[in-house]
Amino acid sequence: MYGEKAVELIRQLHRSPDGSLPPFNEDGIRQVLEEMRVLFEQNQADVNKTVDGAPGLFPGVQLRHAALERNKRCLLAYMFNRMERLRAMRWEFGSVLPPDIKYNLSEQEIQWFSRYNKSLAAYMRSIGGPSGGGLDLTQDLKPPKSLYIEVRCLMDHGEFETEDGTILLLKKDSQHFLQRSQCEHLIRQGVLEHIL
Amino acid sequence: MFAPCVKYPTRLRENYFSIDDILTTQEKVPCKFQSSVLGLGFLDPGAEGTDLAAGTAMELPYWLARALCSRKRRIVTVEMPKPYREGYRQILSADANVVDLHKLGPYYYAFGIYLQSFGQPDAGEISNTLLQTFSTRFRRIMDSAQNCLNEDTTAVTGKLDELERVLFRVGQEGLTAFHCWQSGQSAKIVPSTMVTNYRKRKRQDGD
Amino acid sequence: MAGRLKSSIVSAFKMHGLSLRIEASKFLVEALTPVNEVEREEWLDRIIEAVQKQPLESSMIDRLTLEAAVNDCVQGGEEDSDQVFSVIDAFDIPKFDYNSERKKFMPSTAPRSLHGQATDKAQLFRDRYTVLFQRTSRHELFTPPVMGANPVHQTKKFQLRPVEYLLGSVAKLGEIIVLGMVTQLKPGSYYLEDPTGAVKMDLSQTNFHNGLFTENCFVLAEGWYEDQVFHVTAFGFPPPEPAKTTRAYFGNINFFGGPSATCAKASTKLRVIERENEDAMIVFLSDVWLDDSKVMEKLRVLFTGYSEICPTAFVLCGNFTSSPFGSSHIKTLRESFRGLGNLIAQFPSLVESSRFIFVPGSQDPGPGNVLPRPNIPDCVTEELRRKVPTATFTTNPCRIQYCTQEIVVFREDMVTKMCRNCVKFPSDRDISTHFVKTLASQGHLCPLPLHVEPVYWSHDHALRVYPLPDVVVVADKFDAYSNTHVDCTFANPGSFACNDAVFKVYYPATRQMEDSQIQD
Amino acid sequence: MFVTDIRKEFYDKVVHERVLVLVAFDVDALCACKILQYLFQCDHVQYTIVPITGRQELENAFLEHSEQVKYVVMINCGGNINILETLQPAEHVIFFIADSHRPVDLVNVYNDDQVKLLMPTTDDFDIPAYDDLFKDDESDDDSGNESDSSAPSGKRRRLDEEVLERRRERRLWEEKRKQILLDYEEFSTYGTSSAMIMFDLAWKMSKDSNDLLWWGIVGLTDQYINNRVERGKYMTDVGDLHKHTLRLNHRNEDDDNTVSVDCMRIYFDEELKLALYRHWSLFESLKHSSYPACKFKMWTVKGQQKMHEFLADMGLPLVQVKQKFTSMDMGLKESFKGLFTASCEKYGLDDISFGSFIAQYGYKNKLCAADVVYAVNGLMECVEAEKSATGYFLEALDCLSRQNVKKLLRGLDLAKRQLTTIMQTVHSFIDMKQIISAGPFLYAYIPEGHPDVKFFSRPNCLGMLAYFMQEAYVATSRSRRSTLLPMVVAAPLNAETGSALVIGIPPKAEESTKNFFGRAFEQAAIQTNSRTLHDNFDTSIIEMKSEDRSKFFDALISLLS
Amino acid sequence: MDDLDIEEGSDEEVEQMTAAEALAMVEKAWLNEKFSPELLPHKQDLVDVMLDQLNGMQENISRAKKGDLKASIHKMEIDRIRYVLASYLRIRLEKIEKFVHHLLEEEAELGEDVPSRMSPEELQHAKNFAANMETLFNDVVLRHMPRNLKKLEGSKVAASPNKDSYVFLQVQEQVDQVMVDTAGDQGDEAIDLEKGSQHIMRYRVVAPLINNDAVTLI
Repeated sequence: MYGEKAVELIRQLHRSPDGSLPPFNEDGIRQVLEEMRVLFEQNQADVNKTVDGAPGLFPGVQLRHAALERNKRCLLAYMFNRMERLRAMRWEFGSVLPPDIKYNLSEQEIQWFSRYNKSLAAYMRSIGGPSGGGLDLTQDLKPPKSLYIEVRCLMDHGEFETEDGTILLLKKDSQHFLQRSQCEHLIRQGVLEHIL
Repeated sequence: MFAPCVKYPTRLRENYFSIDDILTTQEKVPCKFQSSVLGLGFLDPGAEGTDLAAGTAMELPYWLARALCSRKRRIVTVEMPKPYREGYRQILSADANVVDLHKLGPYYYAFGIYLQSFGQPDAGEISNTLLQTFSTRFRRIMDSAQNCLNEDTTAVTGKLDELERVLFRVGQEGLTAFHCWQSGQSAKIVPSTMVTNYRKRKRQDGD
Repeated sequence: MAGRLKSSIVSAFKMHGLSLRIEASKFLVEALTPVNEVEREEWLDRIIEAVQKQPLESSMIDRLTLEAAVNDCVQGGEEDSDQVFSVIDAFDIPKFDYNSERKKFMPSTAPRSLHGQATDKAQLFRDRYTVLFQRTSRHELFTPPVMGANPVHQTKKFQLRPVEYLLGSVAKLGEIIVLGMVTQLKPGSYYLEDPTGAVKMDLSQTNFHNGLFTENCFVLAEGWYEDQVFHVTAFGFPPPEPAKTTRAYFGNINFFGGPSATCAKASTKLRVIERENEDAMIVFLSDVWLDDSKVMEKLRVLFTGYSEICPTAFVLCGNFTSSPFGSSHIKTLRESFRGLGNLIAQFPSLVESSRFIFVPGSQDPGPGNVLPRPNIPDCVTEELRRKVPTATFTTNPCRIQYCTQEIVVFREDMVTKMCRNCVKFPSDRDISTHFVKTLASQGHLCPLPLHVEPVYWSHDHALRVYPLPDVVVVADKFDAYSNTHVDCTFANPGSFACNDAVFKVYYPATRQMEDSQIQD
Repeated sequence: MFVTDIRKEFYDKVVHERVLVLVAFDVDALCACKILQYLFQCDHVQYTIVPITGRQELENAFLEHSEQVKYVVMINCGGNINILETLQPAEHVIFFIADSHRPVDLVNVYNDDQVKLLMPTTDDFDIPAYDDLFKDDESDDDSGNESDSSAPSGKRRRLDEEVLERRRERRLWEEKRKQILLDYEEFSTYGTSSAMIMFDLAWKMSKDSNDLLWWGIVGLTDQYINNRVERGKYMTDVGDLHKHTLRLNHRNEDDDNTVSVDCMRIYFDEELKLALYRHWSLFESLKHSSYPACKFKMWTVKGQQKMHEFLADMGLPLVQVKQKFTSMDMGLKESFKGLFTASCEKYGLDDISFGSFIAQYGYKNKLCAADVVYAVNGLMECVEAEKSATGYFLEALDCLSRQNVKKLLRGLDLAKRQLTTIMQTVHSFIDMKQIISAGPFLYAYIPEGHPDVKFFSRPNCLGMLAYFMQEAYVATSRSRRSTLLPMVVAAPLNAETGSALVIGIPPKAEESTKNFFGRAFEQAAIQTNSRTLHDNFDTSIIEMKSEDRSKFFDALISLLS
Repeated sequence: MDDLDIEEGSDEEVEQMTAAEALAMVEKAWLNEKFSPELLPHKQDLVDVMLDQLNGMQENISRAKKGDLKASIHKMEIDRIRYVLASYLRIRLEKIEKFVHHLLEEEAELGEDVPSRMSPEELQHAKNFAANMETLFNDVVLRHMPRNLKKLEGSKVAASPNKDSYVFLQVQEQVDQVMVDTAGDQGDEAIDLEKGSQHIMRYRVVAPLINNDAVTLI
């Protein structure tokens, strides 16, 4: 039946767990587009024939048209949902994606990502007017319970400088008592573990 | 934070990009062609000849059936799929809890609602069945969601339709959140879920 | 003060989801302190942008990455000359492997040595195959058929079969197409080989499409398979692919090599420069026998002619002596180059503003006759290089990037060699077209058996012409020609020494290849 | 120098600074660290904690973190080595050392500006007088003269009386000094638990609470369980903590069920020398605790019978004894302790019990200090591959805080496995007669190959084994002399590098914990130039190349006999 | 936190308010935003005021000597405010990106004088977002589609907030005669909202009341 290939794309996404992106299915998309091309041509032909008075072609046209719309919807949905996950990744991984995730993206998606990242940065910097210096919205995800928190280093991360200029060495299995706002993003990225 | 969830519900009208909606509308509806369709014979594996003859009966995905059967034009006529017919309706009304809804259709409710749009005579009953089935099963679902913390729930969820699964998950999340709060863990800043999952996957690939 | 600057820098990076290592932030503070408040912002933005262009492993930016980024910006400031024109040595050409499940080219991680192992040899052909296979299977002829498309509208579709599919079947198979390499496992009898196996071919009633079907070239063979033999009805080349298409698939990876991280085509800046100087030109000469007084005379005429409007570059291909070898070879060569040096030195304008690029020929001094051939030893050429600082002695083949254009230069008498190794010599005489078609569709400069034209196994990629460059110059003693095929201009300047001083001039702005000659 | 007012001279100094805390691998240190963390967190003192296994790591860690830190706290490490010499710190760096290892390095003692020792003045250090150790300037220029005279170029110079006189004096002084040092450093032993010191600090700052007290208690108990302090010293400290217990718990003495289940109650109680019996079965516990096991000679058939009749005499049916203690009959559980002690006396297990503490929080969590020690140690010295040594150190650190009961339970299981392995090893060694009396000391070598030997690659566990073995040997051997023999146990440390871990413990008879092996090992190593590594802060524990073992021990024997 | 008066007056009438009041208002705005299904009108001036506050406090602290207890209290305060602001803007951003087409259409419809729901910066980001999305779709699929399908019909794809979802609310000022349609069956009925009382209602019904601060969502 028409639209099968298109839905297959959607199923692919549906199967893959959240936060993961399956490799960008270029072939799949091309095949769907090809199907659309054919459908369209055939409809054009039939329409012309009908204009010339050939009877009974309408149902076919109707059917193909539905198929065209369907395919379009699936393709866009495929793109959109991938984009959504990509967007989420900006907030979860930060602006630099792990290489093997990046490999699964199409060139255009990579471009989209960097554009999104750019626009987001521009917005965040604009907050509070030019003098304000902006506000990083990817931080402060939880209401602060305390000013300082205890964190444990899960991997060697090298030297780390806090805003007040103190430098400390984040070495695996060392444990630190730091200002929450300083290390939140490192916790998010799994470099540090918050110890309660 | 941007994880897909039931936050900021979109209007009930179908969402163009929604994967679930697309898959729902892919469910099959038994149809019968009223007028013959030229040159599309191949769509029906059973049929020989280049055309789909009038009177051909075949299952079409909802999206197609809908396009071919509406007030204005009736290229096909539709029947209700089995799981929504009298027989199943009775089973459901007998004891909805025991039924494996997922078998009847992964999107049983959503699809059922769509089927209304054909304005079939028994549309009314169907909607009632859906309503009752849901309300009877709902309590059970929430109950089980609240009472099985970190244990294998596949047995339970296996029998649920996608909508119910979402609800179940919500219930579970609520529960775990509560436990976190109880054990004072809620204040803990956790690594982003994607990062953790990503690491997990990597480790699996590793060994 | 510095403190404020620093915090502003750090926060700016933070907004882009980046954080700086200590040395990095120190470096940037130093770099930006002299700059005044207003410009600072812009600089910061540009630098961050540049940083994100770098290949980043993590959001932690270390000093090196940052420095690289800053340099990019600075160069972005004044026209970066080194990126406008660069000569790429064959041994510096990046290698990319095709990763079939991701459907992408990935930079090769394998170490490369001159004298590779046997595995490298096998790899060499496998690489050539995979590159061609992905290209072919993407071609519309082979994309799986669309349902319901009725034959009338539908262009005929084919399905590629691996060799094992044939070997696996006992029954007769008709109407099959295989992409494979032509080999002669037993003398006289040709086989078709691909990674899955090899099958004997019967070429008796084969009709050959255009091209020079040499041994070890890759072909699309169509025919039927019966009792262990593949009866080929049609023999064709895998359809070539215009560079545009290739790039559409793989984005701006810089396959070609050279300074810039992304493919030069992507740079609008370079495109502008390219368009602006219309009279930029590159002069190609081959068989420049410096020990031949006539040649030297002609060169003088040539240089005099060009000393008014200096070309961007002269590309001089070997051999640089009329009579090869002999005990005195090196000596003569050294003197000849000295001579040439003196000659050029008489045209200060040229020395000033033209580049001289020397591509060795098969008989110029160098290790054996293996490709890629390293540049002529410095000891021979130093005097010339002293007189003409813009002289570059490079490898054969070599690559030249001018603005957005990619030019491959290869000095080898390919046509004859290919013809000699043809499975079947084409009926019509328009050899150059056949030759050009062959190279384009093989995506390789030298589709010949290794025993005919040895290649350093682990440097075979240096001979790839995929994606197709803008210009391929195959300097050959065979008659000059220039011939554009799938948006790629193939040209042969012809022998300057033998064919009374013919040569070619290329105008990048108009993409014209022009025949020239010096009458006596 | 010794700090007299720990609060003023230590805490108030660091309270607005970043502090580097170096913590050794023992339970006492962990507890001390816990208390300190709590205090620091109250006052927003930013700190960095780094686990330290030995001298080498101490140096590395300091090197790595040294820039940017001005204040370094060392817990159960660094006291008995010359810090300034080994670490070469910058002038502004100040070390605060809370270390129970003795003897304290004398340079540390007499350095006034960079090294501050956090040790109770009540401990008897018998530090030699300054003048006996360091001579003032004039002696230096004198030595200067000496060097002159010895210089060949030096013009001929009449050595008159006084010079000779001074030299003799000096020589005498030198000898005296040597002797003093020898005496001072002869024995290695332990002083007051660091955890107690930290608790004391918390109390002085009136920040003390049951949690902190509990950590103090556990720290102390660790010392006792691992034979680091004599009973006497232990009892006095216990008495100390008992006061605090009363002070902090009197409120809910009367009606404990009115207070919320979540808050913690601690009370003093006579504790039996039965390891983990509350979390095990009585039977298992009896088998695995060195004291009763050795009393009964559990590894002999007679011993088994003896124990059975002992149990019978107590009126405990075997089924009850063999099932988990928690699921024993209520009645029995109640009366158990009384019965047990009673029949213990009858069977000559007279000091089966010792004064200790029990903590209770929540409904189910009732823990005695000793068991916690076992658990924490079990976790800290876990040999499973899933985590690194430091990883388990942190696990152990976690399991001390109340919300991580789960981890503590895991610790209990690990502890059981440790004890089981120890017990089995002891039994087989006794049966096989593999504990040799090498003349001046008892000696056992744990051979390679057995999967469980990896347990003994950890110092504390090896220590427990050593004491168990010694006790068992003494119990079996007829000769009186055996009680007077110290013991040395060696176990494979790392198969790849072919290294072994060696520990020496004082004789059974010795009431004191004084241990002379540190010195002995050193000399033996030097004489035979064996490849040894004196990395552990306890000098009586060393690493060595397995090949060098035999020659090393020959030397050791001749040295000690 | 120290009471410094702040001139507030980008749009509405110039009013004096203390930092404390400002914070209170931000927190209210935050809760409303958090619980309303649709994007509420932006409170940019408030945000700006608060951010100035933060920077000011930062300054003070950096001047304060270390170990000063007041400093750490202020720091804590800063963290709290920053959290509220970040969370508030984050939620808005999330809605903006989710309903981007819908919002931009709305934007296009409303006239000059009507203030936008979004702050200029938000609007800019929204536009970028939409444009960026379109480029992606175009480059990959739309471009290659048959003529009559090349367009991305915003109206068709736009996701829009569900104003019929139910919300908890607390009444700040007495409101009488609020029309509530009880799910169709027996027509509408009017109810009075007593000050301080709490209700669960369809969002659609109370939406206007939120904008004039008559009720707050909880």
